[in-house]
Amino acid sequence: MTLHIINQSPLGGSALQDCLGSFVEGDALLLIEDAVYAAASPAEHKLPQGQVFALAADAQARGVTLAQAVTGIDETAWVDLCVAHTPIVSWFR
Amino acid sequence: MTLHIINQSPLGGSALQDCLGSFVEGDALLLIEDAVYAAASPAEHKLPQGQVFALAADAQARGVTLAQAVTGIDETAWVDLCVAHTPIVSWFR
Amino acid sequence: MAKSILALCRHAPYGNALAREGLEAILACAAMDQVPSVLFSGDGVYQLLEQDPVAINEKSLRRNLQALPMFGIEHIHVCRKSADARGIAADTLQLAGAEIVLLADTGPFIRGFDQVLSF
Amino acid sequence: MAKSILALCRHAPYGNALAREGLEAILACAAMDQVPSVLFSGDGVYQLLEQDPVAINEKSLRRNLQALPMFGIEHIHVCRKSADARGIAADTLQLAGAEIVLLADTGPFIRGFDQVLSF
Amino acid sequence: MQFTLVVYGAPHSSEGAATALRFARAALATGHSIYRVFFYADGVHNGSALAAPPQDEQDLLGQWQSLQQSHALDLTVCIAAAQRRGLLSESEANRLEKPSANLADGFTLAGLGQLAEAAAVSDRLISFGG
Amino acid sequence: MQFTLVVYGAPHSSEGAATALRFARAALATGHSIYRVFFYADGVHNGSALAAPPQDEQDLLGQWQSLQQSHALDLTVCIAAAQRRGLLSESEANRLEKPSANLADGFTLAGLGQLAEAAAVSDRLISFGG
Repeated sequence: MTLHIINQSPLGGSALQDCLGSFVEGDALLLIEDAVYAAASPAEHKLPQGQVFALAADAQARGVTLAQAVTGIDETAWVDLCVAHTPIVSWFR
Repeated sequence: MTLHIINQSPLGGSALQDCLGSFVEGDALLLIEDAVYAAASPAEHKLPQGQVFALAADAQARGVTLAQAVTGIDETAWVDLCVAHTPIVSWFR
Repeated sequence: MAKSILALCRHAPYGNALAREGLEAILACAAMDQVPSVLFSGDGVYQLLEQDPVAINEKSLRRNLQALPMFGIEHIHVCRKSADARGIAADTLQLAGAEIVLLADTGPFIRGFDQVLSF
Repeated sequence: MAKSILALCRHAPYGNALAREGLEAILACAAMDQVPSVLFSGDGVYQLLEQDPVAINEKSLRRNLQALPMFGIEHIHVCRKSADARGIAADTLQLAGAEIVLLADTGPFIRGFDQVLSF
Repeated sequence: MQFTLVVYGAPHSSEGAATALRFARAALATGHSIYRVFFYADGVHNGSALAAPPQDEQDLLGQWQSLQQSHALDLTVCIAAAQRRGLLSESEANRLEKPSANLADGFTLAGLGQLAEAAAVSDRLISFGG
Repeated sequence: MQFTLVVYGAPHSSEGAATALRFARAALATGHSIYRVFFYADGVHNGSALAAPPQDEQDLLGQWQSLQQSHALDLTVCIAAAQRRGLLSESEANRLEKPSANLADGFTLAGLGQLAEAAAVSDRLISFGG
């Protein structure tokens, strides 16, 4: 099952929308860098239910409060996610 | 009257949408680089009526056929547009 | 006569350098007595949120923002549509020493300037 | 056993270097006998259009694309939704020596690979 | 009319620098003048003396330098943006105790004040995104 | 598990390089190994010996070099992407007749084959966008 990683803000570019078009149930979604803005309102951005993560450090840096449906993780948990998933797809710029 | 210059593809980023939100009747719109993809279907991308230009070289490079509502121009005509307008606003990335 | 200058800030902080380098350019203009007006639009409105970037080893860009009033920039213009689209309530936007001016229509505002610096 | 590799190409040609450098990486992988599968998605589908970049002093990226079959990449996968959204008719997409495979759903396809290179 | 060009894009990374060159040539060819080209953000890499693109790709550095020589163009690179990105003149390299310098001939390092001043006095300012 | 990291972002331009460093440290701290860090596109600027960020900004070059030394990290910079962008080793500078070199200690220039090989043999490949 795929781990999708997005680093672009939800309205600033197409990365999130492109990713959601390739998301399959059972995949995991990780929001990093500017993508954490989507983690404040997952329903509005049509994020999948469950298996949605965000880097806590990136959210904290930007003053973003994670919605309950999004699991905040640190870098170690990110490594674990990578171990548990294959392939890992980055959606950027 | 403002000259708005956009260089980002219509679906790849928010530059075109952001620009259209600041467009006032009488302003001019110039599509350059990846933004010329919008010039193939101006209605679909909600481009204004009239005063819409595209750099012909950039469109030709990408195999984009300009719709009739879009005026293809060369770099010299671009300079003229800049002389005729103020301010000049670039919407990029 | 010197031209009037608008700085248009459209990018979120930290993800790339444009937000930081935009604020630095604005402060430099102001320090040179070419005080620009400033408009936050698109993802640029995210620059106005509270920030705590210690965990990503960055300096807070809010600091640079807070310096604007000291350089004579006392009005911070914000595109209301951009804030609304990002779920940012207008009354949560505050900057000590500055007045937040929400613009319903940025087009006529932009037209009033001679030069626009985009960041 | 060597991992299976997918190259995911999401960016338009010429505006930035990712399209060009993506194709170069794909050719390099293929030359090393790590022949990747290739998927054009998002703005990446624009790479498949005819191009004539002489006027902007660039080399045509179609040339690099046309080299793919010679390196054993005989199937070019294209996200159908992306092509549709950009008004690109599927039957206009052609590449000599290669078969254009339109994917209605890219997610299960991506899942089939061990590694994904994003460009 | 006097133009100032602000370049945000690095050569061979985004198209902005090449587009700026096309615009600059057209402006000069039609009798306008260019007050300054200001390289900011990733645009500072336009001033690298070390860029070595393949033979069949355009030589943007050579194009800037040739315009600079024929029209006494003011090519100013923002010194703060350049330091962060590793673009240094001889004197900056010495001052910062770095092993070498890479600022190309024809380009000058200067502060952001040069952008402010150019915006204030030029007839038109146009930005080329990265 | 063996990871390969592909870095597309230049330091101080986009956040990708800093994020890659955070990931690399976490992976190494939890007992995984890093087969290779491959710097591609604008990511090649991570290997610049001349970057001089302000004192109060993080020193990404120093962080890469320190990880390299403590874990014998393979920091490979794509030679073709580097040449276009003006990042040269001593021998490349000589060969291309350029006035100086700027590749930092700890980084190696190599071809795209090193990316292909790393993708083929690593357990996981993860890309950090620019």
